Amino acid sequence: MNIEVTRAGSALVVKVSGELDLSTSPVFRDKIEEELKHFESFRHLILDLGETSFIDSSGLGVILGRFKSISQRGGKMIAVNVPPHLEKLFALSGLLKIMTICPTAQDALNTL
Amino acid sequence: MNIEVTRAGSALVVKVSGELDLSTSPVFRDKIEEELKHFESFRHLILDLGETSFIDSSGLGVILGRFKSISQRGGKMIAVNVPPHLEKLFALSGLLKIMTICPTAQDALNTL
Amino acid sequence: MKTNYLRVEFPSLPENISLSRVIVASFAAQLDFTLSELEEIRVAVSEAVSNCVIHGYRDTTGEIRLELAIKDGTLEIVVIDYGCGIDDLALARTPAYSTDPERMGLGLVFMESFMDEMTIESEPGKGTRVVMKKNPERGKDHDKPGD
Amino acid sequence: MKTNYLRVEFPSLPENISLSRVIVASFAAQLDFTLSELEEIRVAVSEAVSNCVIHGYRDTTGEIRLELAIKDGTLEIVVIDYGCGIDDLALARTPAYSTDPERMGLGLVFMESFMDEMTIESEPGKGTRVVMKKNPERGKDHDKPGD
Ligand SMILES: Nc1ncnc2c1ncn2[C@@H]1O[C@H](COP(=O)(O)OP(=O)(O)O)[C@@H](O)[C@H]1O
Ligand SMILES: Nc1ncnc2c1ncn2[C@@H]1O[C@H](COP(=O)(O)OP(=O)(O)O)[C@@H](O)[C@H]1O
Repeated sequence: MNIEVTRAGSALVVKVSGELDLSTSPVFRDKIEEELKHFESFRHLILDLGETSFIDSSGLGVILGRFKSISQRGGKMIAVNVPPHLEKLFALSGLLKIMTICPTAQDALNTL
Repeated sequence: MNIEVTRAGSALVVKVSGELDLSTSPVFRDKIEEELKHFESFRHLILDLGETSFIDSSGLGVILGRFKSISQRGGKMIAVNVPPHLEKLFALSGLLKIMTICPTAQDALNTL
Repeated sequence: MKTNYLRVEFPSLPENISLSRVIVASFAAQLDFTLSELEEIRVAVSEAVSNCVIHGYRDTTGEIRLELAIKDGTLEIVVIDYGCGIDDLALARTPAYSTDPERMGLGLVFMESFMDEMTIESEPGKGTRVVMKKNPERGKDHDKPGD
Repeated sequence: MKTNYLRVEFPSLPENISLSRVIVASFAAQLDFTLSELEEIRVAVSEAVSNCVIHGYRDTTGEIRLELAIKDGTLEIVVIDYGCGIDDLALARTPAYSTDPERMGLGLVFMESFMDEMTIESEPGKGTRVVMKKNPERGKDHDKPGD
């Protein structure tokens, strides 16, 4: 797994490539928590899953955890470029009910 | 493995995609022998390895076998688009000594 | 009809979870599964093997055994650990139930949803054995060439 | 320094040769091999497993055992069959020697060339065991993150 972080106004844009499972999700969690700690100005998190090849319940767990961090700051978390097989997982897990999905990062930024 | 056969004058151009090993090489052998049997007009064989991801000694064996069939007809066999790791195998096996390598199928056709 | 098997043993290290997905997906590709079905199989295996790592062996490292078989066109996956076992199987299978507050309790739900059949046997202190089966949607009348 | 292992058993079917390459390449990727080294490993394993299928078990189907280990930064691959065995090991290792007129006699040569170490033990009627080792060129001081 590889994580690319960019900043767009009050939003942190996180692009995950590769697989998010038990072995890689701690890296994902720590990277985002570190950014949120250092930059108090971020309120929102945009999660770009366009290059994410795999997520299981361990990966969904750390995504849910970041949703909670962001909600505590009064921000929104939006997933973008979500491949169909991952959208199915999001639906099954109930994450779709609490998290917004947008086609692209630009669409997500427009809603903030 | 997938085999794509096209005809260019007196040459049969065979493009192999995927892996050529013990389990796939009989298909490769039979396909080429069948073409050679049906079309007496073919004298030469151009082997396009641009999409070939793997070859081992079983695969080299059937390539050598086709070289022999073609030589018996008085034709030439030329390998084209050979990736570096396959060229190393060709060198180690001695096949480079008897078989010609050209950059592209067009280059190969020009030498015939 | 094709028959094949693959038995694998490895230590319960997190980096072996992705390895187990690769192994199962490559084996399963010998049947005529769609890409979407292979994706479901990858998730199910990932959940079962992760459970051995996280719950079965917790802070220790033990051995995980993966038994794959193709029988009458059906893929069978058995995942075994010799770890702590499960006290209350019915409770464990409850959606969103987890003994770990950090986790979602969705592993067994995903395995059930993504496979045609899923059974668990467990003995506290002895370990856990999960059996999952799946048939390609495209039916049994479709065998791969070259066999 | 990372330590890991993977033990695999499967029947000597030709379609399992590509499976064994996938398994070994995924396991080996836990060390810092270059793509070119991984390619060499894939060829060496393919040769060893093909030999079990073609020579060890010939017209029968038997079991092949693949034992992979990472020890002190070195990849170790053991390929075992319980087939016919090899009468004359020195002769078998001669380049271009094959008991099968259709084959090139290059399998053992490739295994030797592509791996740092290669040893064979064989007992006629009992089977054959090939041990191969390879170290990443990029050296031992380079461990992967996330372990
Ligand atoms: N292999 C196992 N060994 C011991 N306990 C297990 C095992 N698999 C599952 N469990 C128990 O069942 C519960 C539910 O599992 P699961 O649905 O996969 O959710 P999660 O992994 O998120 O906890 C776990 O929290 C654990 O208590
Ligand atoms: N696993 C094995 N079981 C029995 N015989 C083997 C085995 N591996 C190799 N041999 C013998 O060694 C010879 C040389 O093997 P190799 O160099 O791989 O060439 P090839 O496979 O082309 O014959 C084989 O022809 C065979 O007689």
